This record gives sequence, C-alpha cells and structure tokens, in this order.
Amino acid sequence: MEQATPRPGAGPAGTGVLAASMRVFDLSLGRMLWSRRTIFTALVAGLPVVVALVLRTLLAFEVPVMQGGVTGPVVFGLMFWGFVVRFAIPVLAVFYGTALIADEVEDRTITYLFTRPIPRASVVLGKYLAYLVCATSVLLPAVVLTWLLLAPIDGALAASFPDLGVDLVIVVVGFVAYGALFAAVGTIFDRPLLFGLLFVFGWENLALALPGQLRRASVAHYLQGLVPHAMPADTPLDVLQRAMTGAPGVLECALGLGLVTVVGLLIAARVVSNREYVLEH
Amino acid sequence: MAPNTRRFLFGSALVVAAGLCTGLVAYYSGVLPSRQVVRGELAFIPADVAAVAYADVRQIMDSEFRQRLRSALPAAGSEKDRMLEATGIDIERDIDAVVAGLQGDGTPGGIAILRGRFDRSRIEAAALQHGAVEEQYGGYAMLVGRPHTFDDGTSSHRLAPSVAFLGDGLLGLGDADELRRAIDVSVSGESLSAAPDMMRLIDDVSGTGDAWFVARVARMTRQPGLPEQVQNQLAGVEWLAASANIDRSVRGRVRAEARDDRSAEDLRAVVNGAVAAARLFAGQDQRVTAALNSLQASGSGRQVELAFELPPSLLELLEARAAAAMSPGPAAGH
Amino acid sequence: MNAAVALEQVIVDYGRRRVLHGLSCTLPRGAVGLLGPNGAGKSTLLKTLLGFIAPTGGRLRVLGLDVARSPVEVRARIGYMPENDGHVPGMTAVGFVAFCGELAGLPPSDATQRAHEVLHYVGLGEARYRPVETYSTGMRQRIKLAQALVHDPDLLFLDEPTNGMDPRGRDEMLDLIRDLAHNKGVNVIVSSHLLPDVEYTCDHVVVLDRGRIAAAGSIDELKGPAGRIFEVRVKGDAAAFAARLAAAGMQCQESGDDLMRVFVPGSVDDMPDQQRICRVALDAGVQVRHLRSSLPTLEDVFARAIGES
Amino acid sequence: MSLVHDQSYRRYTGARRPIGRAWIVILRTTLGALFARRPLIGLLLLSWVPFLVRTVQIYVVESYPQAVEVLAVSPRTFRDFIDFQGLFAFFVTIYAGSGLIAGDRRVNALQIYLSKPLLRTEYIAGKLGALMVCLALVTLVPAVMLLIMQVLMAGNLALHRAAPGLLPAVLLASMLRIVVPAMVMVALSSLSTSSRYVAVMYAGLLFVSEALYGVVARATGSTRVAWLSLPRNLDVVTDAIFRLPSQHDAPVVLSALVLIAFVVASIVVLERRVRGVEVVA
Repeated sequence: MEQATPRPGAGPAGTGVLAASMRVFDLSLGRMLWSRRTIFTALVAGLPVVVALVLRTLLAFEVPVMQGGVTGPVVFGLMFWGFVVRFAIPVLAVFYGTALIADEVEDRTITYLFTRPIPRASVVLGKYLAYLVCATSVLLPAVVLTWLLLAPIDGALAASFPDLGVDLVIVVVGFVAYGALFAAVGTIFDRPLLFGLLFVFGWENLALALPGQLRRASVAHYLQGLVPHAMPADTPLDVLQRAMTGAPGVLECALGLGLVTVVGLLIAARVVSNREYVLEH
Repeated sequence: MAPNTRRFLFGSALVVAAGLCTGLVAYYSGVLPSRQVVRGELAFIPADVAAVAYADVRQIMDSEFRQRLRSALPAAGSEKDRMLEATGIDIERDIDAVVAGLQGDGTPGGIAILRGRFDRSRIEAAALQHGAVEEQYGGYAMLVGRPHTFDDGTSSHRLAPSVAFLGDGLLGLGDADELRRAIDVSVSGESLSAAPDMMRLIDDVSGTGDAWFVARVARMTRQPGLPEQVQNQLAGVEWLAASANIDRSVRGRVRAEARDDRSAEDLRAVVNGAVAAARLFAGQDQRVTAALNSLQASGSGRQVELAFELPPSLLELLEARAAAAMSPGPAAGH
Repeated sequence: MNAAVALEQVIVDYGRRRVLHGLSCTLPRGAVGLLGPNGAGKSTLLKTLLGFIAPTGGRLRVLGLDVARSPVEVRARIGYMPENDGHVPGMTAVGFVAFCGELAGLPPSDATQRAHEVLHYVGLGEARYRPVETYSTGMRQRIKLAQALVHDPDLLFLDEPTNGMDPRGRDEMLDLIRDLAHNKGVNVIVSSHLLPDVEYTCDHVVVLDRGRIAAAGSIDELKGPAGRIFEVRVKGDAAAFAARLAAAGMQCQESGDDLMRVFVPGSVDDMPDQQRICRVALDAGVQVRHLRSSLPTLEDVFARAIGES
Repeated sequence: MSLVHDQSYRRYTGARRPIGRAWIVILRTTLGALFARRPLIGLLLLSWVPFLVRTVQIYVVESYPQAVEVLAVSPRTFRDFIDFQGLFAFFVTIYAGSGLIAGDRRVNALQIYLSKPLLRTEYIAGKLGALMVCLALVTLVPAVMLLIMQVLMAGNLALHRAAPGLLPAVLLASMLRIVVPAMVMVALSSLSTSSRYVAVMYAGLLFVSEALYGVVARATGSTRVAWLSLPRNLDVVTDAIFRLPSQHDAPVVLSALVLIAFVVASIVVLERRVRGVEVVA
C-alpha cells in the first residue's frame, strides 16, 4: 500500500512497502528487544520455567507435589493453557501491539519516522515484524525449556513431542493474530491498552462462555481450537459448557486467525497512513 | 542489526533448536522415553491382537494402595494361594511385569507374557501334576495342558492351557495354539512391534503409568457376550487407550480416539454429560465427591480424554462397607 | 535573622559521590545569583533547601527556619521554579496555577484569582485557557514562574529560568525577575550558568565550583578595584607576549578576534599599568596595536574564582 | 523593558489554610480529572447492572415466597455480589489507577507537588483516595445500597437478625477489596512513567499469580496453595469475614498475611519512589 500522494523528489524513488518495512524492522528490533518492556516479557515467559524448576526440585527431594492423576506432560499442558495461551500470548500482544505507534507518539519520535521517504504503512508493518520476532524469541525458548523440564516427569519426551511442535506453532500463530488485531486497536484508539485488556480479559472470556456463535468473534476461540492438550475443567459448569460448545476444526481455526491477521494489519496500515498525528508541545 | 541483538536471537533459536532436536531424537529412537521397556515381551504378541495390556506387577504389589486394598479385601489372599498351588507361581514375589494380548473377532483367549524370576522345576511339577505334557516348539520348551472345551453360548472352542519358557526371565501363559503362534511371530517378525498404528498408542501410554491398556475397539466389540447397548455406544470409537498409576491412590487416564470428528463430538457430549450428571447428583459423602471431582473430561479433534483418581479415602469407604457387611451389627453384638 | 538562606557545613552525597563539600555561607535577602558551571552543585543545593534531598551533614536555614525540622513551613514560604519541564497533566494553565495555589494553602477562590493575576504578570494572559501540554518551551518557562509565584512566596528559587528561551523572551523573563526582586519585595535566588543573566538580575552572587564555594559576596564588591583589566591587541608573537606578561605577574586571557584581556593586579593608577604592559610588549618584540582600559565584568570575577579554586 | 505592568503583581494578604489539607485538594482535583473521562463514567454505570439484577432478585423473593427455593437471599448473596463486582473493580483500577502517579512522573509533576507545603504522605493520600473513591463506587456503595434495598423491600430486619454480622462483613469485605488493589496499583503506578506499563504490570500481577495458582493447585490436587494468587487471597479472607465455608483450603491467616505483605510492599515502594528528585543511588 503506497502513500496516497507521493511527494515529488522524496528521496529514493519507489521505496516499496516491503523494503521499507524491512528497514524499519531492522531499526526497531534492537530498540524493542533492549527496552524495559523486555524485562516484563522475560518475567512473563520465565515464570513457567521457574515453576517447572521448582517442581523438578521438589520432586528431586521426593516431596509429593504431583497428585490427582497428574504427570509431567499433563502439568506442561496445564501451563501451556494457563500461562501461555490464556495469558502470555494475548497480554504480550496487547502490550507490544498497542504500543507499535502509540510509543512513537508518546516519545514524540513519530515525526522522525514519518518525515522519512518511506510509506507510512511500512512503519506499522516493520514494527509489527519486529514485535513478532521479539516476542517469539523470548517466549518460544521458555516454552521449550518448560517442556524439557516437565515432560520427563512420569511421562515420555517422545510421546509428548508432537504436541510440543503444535504448541510452538500456536505461540507463533497466536502472536501473529493477536498482534495484528492490537496493532489496529493501537492505531485507532487513544487509550488502546484498556480496550486491549477489556477485549482479552472481558470480551473473550464472556464470548467463550456463551452458547451460540458469539465466540467466533474472539481470537481465543480459534487459537484454543488448535491446542492439543486437555483443557483443565474446574466445575461441572465448565464440563457442561465444553459439552455444549466443542472446538472448531483446524481449517476453521486457520481461516479465522488468518482473517484476523489480514484485516488487523490492513486497518492499522490504513489508519496510520491517513491519520494526522498532532503531537504535544 | 546490532551484535547484541543478533546474539540474543541466535541464543533464542539455539534453545528452541536444542529442544526440538532432543524431542526428535527421543521421538524416533525411543531412547529417552518410556519408564518400562516392554519391546521384548511385545515381540511375542501377534500384530493382529484386538487389545494389549501391561501391568508393572512389582510396582502395583508394593504400592500403598494395594496394601490397603489387601487389608480391605482379605479374601484376595486365598486367590494368591490357589495360583501358587495351580501354577507354582507366587504372583507377589516372582512376577515383575505382565504383558497380555487379547484376540478379538469372537475368538476367546489370548496370551500373557510374564517377566520375572521363575522356578522352572516347581512350575513343571505343578503342571505335570495337573496332567500337562512337555513339548519343544521353535526351540522353546512348553508344558501343554489337557485340552478342554469352552462354550461361550454361540460356539464352542477347544482350549489347552499351557506354559512356554521363552527364556531370559520370560514366561508365556495361554492356549497351546496361541503360544505356538507367539513363538512363530517372534521369529517371523509379524509381532506387535511391526504394527505402527498400535505401537503409536502404546508409545503414548507406556511411560505414563504402572498399568496400561490399548485396544482396537472395533475388534473388541465383536467379542461375544458384549451387551448390544455397549456395542452401539462404542461403534464410533476406533481406539481406546488407558493408563493408570497406582501408588497411594489410583490415578488414571482413558483416551478414546473416534472414527471422525462427528463421532468424537457425540462421545464427548456423552462423557461430559455423564461426568457433569455424576457430579451434580453425587451423594453427600465427601470421599465419593472427591473421587468424582477428580474426573476431568477433555480432548479436542478426534480425541476424548477422561482423567480420574481413586483416592485412598475411597478405600476407607470400602473398608467401612466391608466391615459393616462382615460384622453382625450393633444389635446382635449386645 | 536577616539572611534569606544560611548554610553551615552542608554536605550532600549521591551514593558514594560527594556533591556538596561542606558549604558554609549566608545568602542575603534581595536577589542572589547562584553561579557555577554545569555540575557545580547549584540545583543540588536548591533541592536540598527544598527538602527533596536530605543532606549527609550540616544545617540549612531558610528565612530563619531550619529545613530539617520544619520542611513544610519552609516550603510554604518559598516558590520553586524547577530547571526541567514540569506541570500537572491534563490541565489548562489557569487551572494548573490555581491548583498550585490551593496546594500552597490558598482558598479556591483566591487561588483562581491570583492564578489569573500571575499569568497576566508573566505574560501568559492570552494563553491561560490553553492546556499546558500545548505550550512552547518559552511559555513553559513562564508558567513555571507563575506556579512558583501564585502563593506569593517570600523567597523564590529559580533554577535556570531562561533555559530554552528566545532572546526576547529571555529579556522579558530577566525583567520579571529583576522587577520581583527590586520592586515587589520578593527575595530571589537565581541559579544559572549564564553570567549576564545573573549580573542583570542579582545584587549578590555565590560562585560554586565542584561542590565548593569559589567566591561569594556582592557583585560590586567582587568586581571591585583589586586590579585592572585591559584589552590589548598586538602584532607579533602573541604567545611570547603572554608568557612575558605572566612572568611579570599579569594574567592574560585570549578572548577571540586576536584580542587579549590582561589583568593587572594591585595598582589603581592608570598610567603605570599601561606603561608596564607596553614595556613588556617592547621586551617581547611585539607591536601594541590596541590598548584600552576595560571595566571588570562578572565574567572576570567568575573566571578568577573558578581559576583560583 | 517589561511588557508587564507593575500593578499586575501584588502581594497576597488573604488567609491561608493550615498545613495538612493539601491531600483534599489533590483528591478533589484527581477525581475531577477522572470523572471527566467518559469511558470511566460508562464503566461505573455498567458496574451497577449486577446491583439492579440483585435488586430484582430481592424483589422477587419478597413478593413471591415460593421463589425462596431458588433465589433465597442470604449472606452468601452479598458475598457473591461483592465477588462479582471484582470484575468491574479490576477494570476501574486499571483505568483510573494506572496513570495516577505514572502520569505525574512522566511530566515531572512530582517536583512541583513536593515543592509546595505538603508531605509526601499527603500526595499519596490524595492519589490513593481518588482511586479508592472510584473503587468504592463499584464495590462498597452498591453493596451497602443492596443491603438497604433488602431491608426496604423486606420491610423488616429478619435477615440482619439471623445474620447479625452481615453489615460489618459487607463493609469490611468491600473495604478489603478497595484498599488492597488500590495500594498495589498506586505503588505500581509510581514505578513507571508510562500508564500502559503500569496497567500491564497490574494485570500481569493478577493473572500470573492466578495462573500460577491454577497450575500448582492442579499439580498438587489441593487448593491449599490459594495464597499464591492475589485474587484468591481476597476470596479466602472475604469468606472468613462472612463466616462462610471457603472454597479454598488455604489457611485464612496465611492469606491475610499475604495481603498485608502486599500492602507493606506497596508502602515501601511508594516511600522510595515518591520523591522530589529521582533516586540515583
């Protein structure tokens, strides 16, 4: 998507969106990776690893921590559900996604980006790619380490290995879809974080709990459909709910997540291209 | 890209790659996984069995649960003595593990491969005493029992209960023909180890419990004597795998793999409904409620899973019931 | 007690680094300049006086009140214009200044009235209903002065008050400070590294260098006749000339444009000093092209103080 | 040459309020700024929907005695009501609280505040008070109103006679759910200059601790580890206040101690972070 009115003599002519995006990506990645935000990301990603380490240590001292038909792969599955799918992916996506442009506006650095001879859409796309690399490069190793620590407890690495493959794909796909959605939210709303959190912790939970088709208007519905692990159920209500809903097929999941990604990125690119940013000062 | 950034990304990729490689090696070699290596025993199970089961007898016998079960049900002790008398095998001391293959297709019987320490002379003495004859087949010694006819209501079968010494602490039990076939497949290689579909499920469950069970449901349901209702219910199920861990309590998982997504949905609905209903209508007894609460139904795609736990408290209930049944009652006591 | 501020052996440390090394002096009422290069400890001293930083040792008194014992009472009588930008987010200028007045104890109606007054006074009358976020740097300097003034303090701390202002705005700001100090009876302490600002607005000055007092006193006294300064331009080997001047006990400073400023200590009489310079020039084999007596500036005082310390 | 007339600055001769009241000014101004935000008003209004539902429930029970079988009004009704309001309280805490100190830190307002004749505790009290008022509007006020509605509709004090501790329990439980989150949020708000970071930190604290609890509880098969989760600790203590059997096995004293630890940690953080100068060493 090129800018609507190319300025005459605006630097190297014909800078494509992709080439420009790659340049923005290259510049943003380091900045994003070595920011304080990564400390938070590392904390979120590191927690499952720490819990896994604690479990292993306790088991090494023969403390009976695993009870109730629970094996290492089951705990790993729980962690993947509880920490990664339900929490880490959406929250990190909200955190990074809503800030792609908002951070630049807040730091008053957007002027420097928008005065370069590159299409504005490439700024969004480049920063989105940087977010993807940044978030996955922190979370994927954490998932792998957690698996390596937990799966051998009363279980088999070999047996749960195919699930791990699916899990890693889910992490990437989750970041892709949620990130695109929140990139759009971040460009549209002035207080994108609240909307992001409302969506993740309010709307998604509500939509998934309701019977009918409302849950199709959530990302979690499609993402959770891909998860190979058994979903933990607490109450009879949970069980009945599961009986009523059922998971969507892989194709439906892929279509749903793909649609969210494409639409989210298109909206984000369009809004950024057309919006006038008035900075404080 | 700054050198630090590059280094970080490289490190991150390295961790992921290392994990994936470890998993791949484990997946294809089976070096790392299972707690019990049962491939030796599986070599004697024919590839076409309807179901295969495994039990780590040593583990189960040593478990706290078993100790309590024994005190709760003292009658179990006499079974053990009868077995010792009939076969010369002390199940509590001699056997480490058992693998059993069950035939489907309306054919009763099957074989059990026992791993342990066996006193061959005592077994021989007991068998000969019951009229068995010695035989050599495929290089292995067998004690073939006197054949007798078995009638399941639809047809009658002739079975000869026999014992085969399969070497290296392995003992085969079962019908003479079945045992001969077991020896055949171990030579020809047409054993279960060569059946990838079954082995996939066995690999899945073999490391997760003291006892497990994998079945081709379609063949199992053709078993005579199975109620029609159950047969209908299981019509959509293709595979069934269960495993249980027996320690202080019994923790288990049952996993069914349906023929298609539709059947899985139906099965899930039935299981979920049953679990929910059981919980909703559970009695006031907290021990029963605790056991019911441990029931967790889950699964996606073609899989339906049910996890459960039988807590030691359930045994207390059992003990109490047993005690009540055996005591003459308070009125008679005074 | 007549002093606005009295310091006794004030020591301030940032972690292991000592920033103020036992300062002792009194800052009289009126307008006092706190001079020093960046990093000399000027802002630290102001923040210690405000009670933001607890001194490691020593005593500070502001308007006769002990800062350690009654910090709130001290702050009730002072106004502080910080060096860096600062405002309360989401407010218009008048709202912000009135809010500051209320914080300082003014009743709401008085605070609003005075907010309007001081905003007019600092030259923001037209822009007082605009959100502070939209202000330019110069306007932000003015509103910081307004918030410091709104509760009518007895003593104003102004930290680099002309930072980032254009020349005209800077002149206006200096006029305001001078007016406050000289006509409105508000005691002012101006911390700055800009000598002309302090020279224009203040009567007294304290020169800080690396956390120590390098010089202190009234500007007139400091500039006083302890020596004379001459502007000299020569043709020939200027370096050799400078070396000979130094050997003869006269300090020499290059001030651009081939012009040298020569400080001749001691004598009051004009002629002998000029003759001494010419003699040195003759000895050095250079030709004097320009020789004029110059009035000492604060810059000279500063240069001397920093050079001596 | 001055552009300003001499008459425009005059000395102030009016009265000054005694020292120690500045927190009221901060509270009032902060509340004014918060209530100027429409989304917050919307959120506050939305949070009264459960109140309406419960009022209808009370009306039905009082009008149709046969409804008692299904809709009985008991102390648990009020406990559940307070619990449910936690969802709204979460969003209000995030929306109203995340920028309280972070916003001031971003524009260096602390040096302005603290150069005025007020103590740091007054500044914190003003900010904390504003958030507590907002939280009271979604927890304490509707809960007390519900109690009043119950008495009005029943026309008697039967419920209060049967459960004499109900009113104090409602007050105490509501205060608990106001004070702890408000303290934690204000402390977090002092840690950053970006309200987005603060919001994510708070959501992270809640959801990570909850996810941690979920995993550990399933692995150990016991709810004794409820003290790991901030929301569960509130639940445990609330149950104890209402003298109802807890859904968790965690000892009340331990949960209370964890909550106290959160409050103490918040105070320590505030003590270190709310200063006129950045703490360098």
